[in-house]
Amino acid sequence: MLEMQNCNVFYGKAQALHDVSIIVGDGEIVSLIGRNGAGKSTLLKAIMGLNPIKSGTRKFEGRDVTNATTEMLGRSGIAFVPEDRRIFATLSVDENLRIATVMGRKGPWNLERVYNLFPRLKERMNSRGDTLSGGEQQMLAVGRGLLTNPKLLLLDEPTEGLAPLVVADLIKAMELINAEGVAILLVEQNLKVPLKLAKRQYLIDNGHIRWSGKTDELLAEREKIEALISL
Amino acid sequence: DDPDAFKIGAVLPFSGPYGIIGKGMKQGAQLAIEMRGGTVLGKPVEVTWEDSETKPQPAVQKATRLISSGAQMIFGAASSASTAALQGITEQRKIPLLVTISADDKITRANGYRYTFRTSNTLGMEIRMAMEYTKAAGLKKIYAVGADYAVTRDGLEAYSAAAKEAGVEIIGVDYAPLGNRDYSVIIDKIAKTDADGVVLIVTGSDGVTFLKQAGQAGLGKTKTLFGPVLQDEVLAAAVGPDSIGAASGVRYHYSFDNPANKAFVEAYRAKYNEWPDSFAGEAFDGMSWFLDVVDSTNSWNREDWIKAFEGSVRENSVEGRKEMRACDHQALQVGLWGVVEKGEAPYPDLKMKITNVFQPDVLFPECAE
Amino acid sequence: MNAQRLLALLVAIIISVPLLFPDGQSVSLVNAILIWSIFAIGFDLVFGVAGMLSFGHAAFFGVGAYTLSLLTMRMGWDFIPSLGAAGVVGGAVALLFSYFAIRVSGLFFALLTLALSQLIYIMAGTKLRMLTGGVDGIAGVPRPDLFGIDFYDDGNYYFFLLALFILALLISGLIRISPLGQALKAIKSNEVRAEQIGFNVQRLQRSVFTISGIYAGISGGLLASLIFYVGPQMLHWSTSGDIVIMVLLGGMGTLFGPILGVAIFEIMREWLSTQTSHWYGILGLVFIICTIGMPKGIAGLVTQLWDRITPGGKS
Amino acid sequence: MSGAEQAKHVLRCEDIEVSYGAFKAVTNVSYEFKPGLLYGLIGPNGAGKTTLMNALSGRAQLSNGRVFLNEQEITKQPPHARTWAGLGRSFQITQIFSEMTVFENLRLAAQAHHFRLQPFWRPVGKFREIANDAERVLQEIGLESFGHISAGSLSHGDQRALEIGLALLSEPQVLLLDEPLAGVGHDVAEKAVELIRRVSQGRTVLLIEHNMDVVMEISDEIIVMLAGEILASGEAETIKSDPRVRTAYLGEEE
Amino acid sequence: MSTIVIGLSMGMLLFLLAAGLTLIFGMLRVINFAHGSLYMLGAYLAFQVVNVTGIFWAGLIAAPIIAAVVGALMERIALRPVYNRDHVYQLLLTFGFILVIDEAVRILWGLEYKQMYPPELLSGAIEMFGSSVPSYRLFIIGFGAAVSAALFFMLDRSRYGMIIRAASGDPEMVRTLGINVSLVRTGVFSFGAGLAALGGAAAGPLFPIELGMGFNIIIDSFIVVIIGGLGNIRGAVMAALLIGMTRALGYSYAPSWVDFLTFILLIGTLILRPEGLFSRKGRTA
Ligand SMILES: Nc1ncnc2c1ncn2[C@@H]1O[C@H](COP(=O)(O)OP(=O)(O)OP(=O)(O)O)[C@@H](O)[C@H]1O
Ligand SMILES: Nc1ncnc2c1ncn2[C@@H]1O[C@H](COP(=O)(O)OP(=O)(O)OP(=O)(O)O)[C@@H](O)[C@H]1O
Ligand SMILES: [Mg+2]
Ligand SMILES: [Mg+2]
Repeated sequence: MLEMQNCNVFYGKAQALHDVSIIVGDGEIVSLIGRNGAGKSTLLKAIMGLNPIKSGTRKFEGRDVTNATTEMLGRSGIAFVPEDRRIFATLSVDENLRIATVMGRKGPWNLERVYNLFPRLKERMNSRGDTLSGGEQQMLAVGRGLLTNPKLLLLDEPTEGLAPLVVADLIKAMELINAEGVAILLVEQNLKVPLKLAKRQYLIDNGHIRWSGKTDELLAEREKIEALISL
Repeated sequence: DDPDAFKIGAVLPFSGPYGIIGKGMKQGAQLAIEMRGGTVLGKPVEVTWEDSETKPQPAVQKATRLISSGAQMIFGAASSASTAALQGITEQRKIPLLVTISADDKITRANGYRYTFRTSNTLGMEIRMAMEYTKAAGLKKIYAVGADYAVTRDGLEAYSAAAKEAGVEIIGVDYAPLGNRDYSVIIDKIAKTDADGVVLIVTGSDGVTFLKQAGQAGLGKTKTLFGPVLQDEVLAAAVGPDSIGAASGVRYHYSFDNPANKAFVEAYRAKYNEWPDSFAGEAFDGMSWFLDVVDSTNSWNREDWIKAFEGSVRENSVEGRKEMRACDHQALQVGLWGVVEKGEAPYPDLKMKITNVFQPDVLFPECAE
Repeated sequence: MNAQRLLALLVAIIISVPLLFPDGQSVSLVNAILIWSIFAIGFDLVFGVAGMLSFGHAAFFGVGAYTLSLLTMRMGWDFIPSLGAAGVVGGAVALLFSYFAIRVSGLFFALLTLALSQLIYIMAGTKLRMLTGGVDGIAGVPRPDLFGIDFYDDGNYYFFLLALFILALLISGLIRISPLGQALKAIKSNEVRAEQIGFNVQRLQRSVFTISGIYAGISGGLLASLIFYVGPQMLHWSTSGDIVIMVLLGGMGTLFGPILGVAIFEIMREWLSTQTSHWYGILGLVFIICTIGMPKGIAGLVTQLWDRITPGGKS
Repeated sequence: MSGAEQAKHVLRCEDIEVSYGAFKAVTNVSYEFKPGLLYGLIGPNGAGKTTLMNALSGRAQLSNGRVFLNEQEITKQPPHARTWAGLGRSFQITQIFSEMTVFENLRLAAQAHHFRLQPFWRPVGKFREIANDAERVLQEIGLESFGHISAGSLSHGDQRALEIGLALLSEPQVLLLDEPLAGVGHDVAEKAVELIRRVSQGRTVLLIEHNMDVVMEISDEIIVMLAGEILASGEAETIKSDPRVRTAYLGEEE
Repeated sequence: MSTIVIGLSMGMLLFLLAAGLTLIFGMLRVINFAHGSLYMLGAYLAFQVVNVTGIFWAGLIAAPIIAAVVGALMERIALRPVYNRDHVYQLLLTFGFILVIDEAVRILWGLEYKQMYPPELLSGAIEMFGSSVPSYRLFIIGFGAAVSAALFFMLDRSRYGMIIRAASGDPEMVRTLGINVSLVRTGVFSFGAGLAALGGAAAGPLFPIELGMGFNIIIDSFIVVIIGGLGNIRGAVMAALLIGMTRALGYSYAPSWVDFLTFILLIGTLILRPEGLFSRKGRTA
């Protein structure tokens, strides 16, 4: 589904990603873990075309899309849920969701289903985006991502600020959408979630991929790996 | 102390919306110099043109520069504010300032500015013309509209006082902000009165706006619209046919019948292929006069020029006889009054017809503070 | 630090031109630059440091000019106390404005200050004409009369202005690195956080607005005496616009940038306008190109170039 | 109020109500916070936790009710005055000075705390205590190697750490922390919990957090909000077993 | 009574002047100081087209179209590189536009005033409440109402409006949804420029067409936009009518205080409703 190869990304002169390669297979949930400032968000943004890739390639569904713009990637089926939520402040909750459907990709997600997943959003339907509480904004960001009916979902700390009950619902929802064939690349600080959901893990530190492998292997080798990336 | 050229510093608006004034004045003054062979006191005349931007600060700054590079006189400034600012510096540096357009009465006041000379009209004389016209046209009830600033307020007050004396009734007065954008409410108000005349003490675009909007409401059909500086051919063209019948003081007009004017108009048309507007005519007249005076002194001492200019009489100006009053350096002259009418080629589509010529004795009061 | 010194050097060169070429032309130009620079330095405290876009500074500038003119011409005050009064009145009007305007922020602040200053403009031009001379203003504003020096000579007046300019620059430099300056930067960056760590946002904003009003009042008084004239044009919002443009052109938020902006603006006005009557259009093109090509104004460009030619040095 | 009662609580709110249009984000909340205790504030998303904190710190307008700090009414006081009176806070949605370096961020907070009217002719760099305090907190939040980096280019988690640092520097008597651990990495989180525990010594802390392990572990008392009102409050064990809390917030398995 | 009709027409005219500004302001967060110049350009273009074709309506349609092309070019060439910068730099940029456009108009059309008249159909006046109200004024009322309704539906009710509003806050995020933001931006700016020119063309028969005509309307337009709330079409209409009425009443009782009143109205509004009369505020923490 997605294949990033030897990607190098810079902020000004500072290099944030070094020769990073990762693969997300069809219908797979993969997670990316690492400590603060390791480069996780940078990588997600690079995949989405929000950070320019200085060298390296990006392939999506077998096609080379290294030079594709963000909107082309969005249209071809990648959705991005950013860590800082980035709700459209002046749009209502409902509009924040509907705008994701403008490009009209077909799929199982529609407004109703998102409202069912997050009933709280339905209650706040007509409120402006920037009046929501932190957790409500997080739900909205996830809902907006889902509504584009993506083939690949990039989730950057989607459970941040969510109440435990909602987290549980979200995990169930992720399992479900994965079952519907959507691949997920997940970044999480709360390690319980990726360890539960993802079959494969990438460990990133200081802009380098230090380790990758199955979740069971990670659990087995935990100590060694913790030393490696000082988790 | 014989410099190799007679240097004139001209500070006029060239950029922005007032560029049209600068253009006319430049063309008129250039022709004045050309028609005298380009020399004065036996030396070539050299003019440096500077853009005043119609703002006081650049005007003064540029005048300062011109003076320090040897200008013998300063010519210009269009807006009264810039002229007032230039008067400060020319008095300071003892350099003659020739004014041919600003009309504010304060520019030439008794025992005021020693180095300033104005050869053109004052607003005061134009207001008096408007009063004379009111009487001549037999208007009995007048509605007055003025721009809300000092000069026009004073003018309108003077007009009202004169009206009282002449038995003309002022049935309403409105002051609208300068640069006003919409007169429709005032026009509507006036239409509902039984005034037979509307005096408009506004200038430039304000007059255009009023006449355009009055035309659409049909105000001109029942009331005579007139004002001291309401219309000239440039402004009439901006209003269009609705300006026909509007009466106004005229600073200068190419149709004025005298040999000097005929010669000027001919030369002007030959050179620029257009009719001289009032900016050009007044600039031509002032510049010619001033240089003639300088020549007559045969001296490079500026004080001599000042003395010679005071009381100088010019019998053959393009507007007839002019006399530079010694007490306030204001040129006494006739006043022209005209009405907008349809023109035929070679004249513009809308032209001013001179209907009255008022004599200086009714237009200029005694020289007083 | 190096680039900073380079900028200081540039400024020093510009303002010392009259010392090197003491002819009347450059002196009058530099005098205007010095006066507008005082205005710009003060304005940037509000605009560049505190991040408040004011479109009302023309009011303080003009009110200062009128104060000086009226006190010297009508009340017979000496020049120096009148100049002081110009500063005080400029500051007082600024303080008064701030009570209305600081309640709102961003563009609303810009528009509110503009509206307040336009009120003063309208008053000065029409309703207060007995005092202000209306639209035609007041001509004949005097210059100082000190130590028997003839300040009507631009060359001598230059030294008077230079002294005030240096003083203004020093004070502004101190304010920038002082606790007050730092607090203002914090407010500009994040008002919510600044308030929460305990800065009295409104009071700090009011203080800097008043200080910059004093700068504006003094420079307005000086300009009136430079051109012997004061008129309502100085109060018009386009004067506020001019100062914003100059500061942006030079580099907002820097100590020397605004001065460079003023210098470039005035030099262009003097030089370009003698070259062509289409100079407004060319100036416009220059502004457009500067905005696109110089994200941080002239000061930013100089710093950037300096850093490039001296790769070792840190800025 | 008698002297004996005064010592019992530092912060007290009475019948607080915050409404936005017809919507009441907080209603009917009265609570007394005792000195030296750590309070955990939990509740579903949108329950009004942050709004309550806003009401206490002066960021939200009260449509009803009063707030007292040390028995002084502070209901009408603006946020900065409350900070001076000893009420500091962190924000759920990060509020830092993005254009400034991390060190400058902290120095500003220290500056605001130390001097209210510093002489303006002395460069701020010359005040020793300010720099020392900033330096100390920089270490505490583990950003010592980022001191000269502009705060806006920190990663999300590091920004969250800075957010805590800024709140700490005002050395408040009452510290309000709004989800300080959200987004903070696993390793740092442990340190941060330690930090919170340490700073809570001798002061009152109100902590909003969705990480139940942490809340249950370090809180002396837990307050549960639901739909703008206080649903329950008490010790961790009682709260955990409260069925209303389980259905509304915690969920069944734990 | 006729004062009310005139006030209505003044208000609608103000709205037409300000519509393009509020669009660009609200949607792109761009402070377009060159709005007045585009307005002037519109008037000159309309004059030119009417002069050649002799048909008023041709001018009213062609001027906005040409100005929209100019606007698109301005956006592509100059505005695009500065979106990510502090908004105040747009002041310098659009101030540059003012000078360039004004100069271009001066070169193309010279210094003289130009004129335009209402079309034959609308050149008369209609007797109404004892006054004769020019038919063109009545047309302005209807036309303004139509434009405002169209804009309202476009911005507040259609998906384009939603996208535009979203992009004004966070263009990158809109991009991730697969939407081409730069196209949207060019479209909005160009549309706003066209609206400015439409205002100019519609105002042509009422005011002198001259260099500098744009300068005078800028402040008026800003007042409408701010009182109405940034980018709020309904608010802009209300604000324009409010100012129009205030002015009309002012002219009938105390004309010399009209400007004063307008600013007092503005200051009062901003003090009572700091974010404009018709806008809502988000939370800060
Ligand atoms: N300025 C405002 N305007 C309108 N509604 C608001 C405003 N601020 C908050 N609200 C609403 O009040 C409710 C409570 O918000 P609050 O931020 O206090 O929730 P919270 O308990 O902190 O939730 P979370 O755990 O998600 O942070 C939310 O539904 C929110 O939408
Ligand atoms: N806009 C930026 N400019 C400069 N440097 C940046 C920028 N954004 C991130 N960085 C730097 O890049 C590195 C990686 O940051 P990134 O946001 O990818 O971390 P992360 O792994 O997502 O961390 P977190 O868990 O805290 O979100 C960090 O050192 C950070 O300081
Ligand atoms: Mg991250
Ligand atoms: Mg919250």
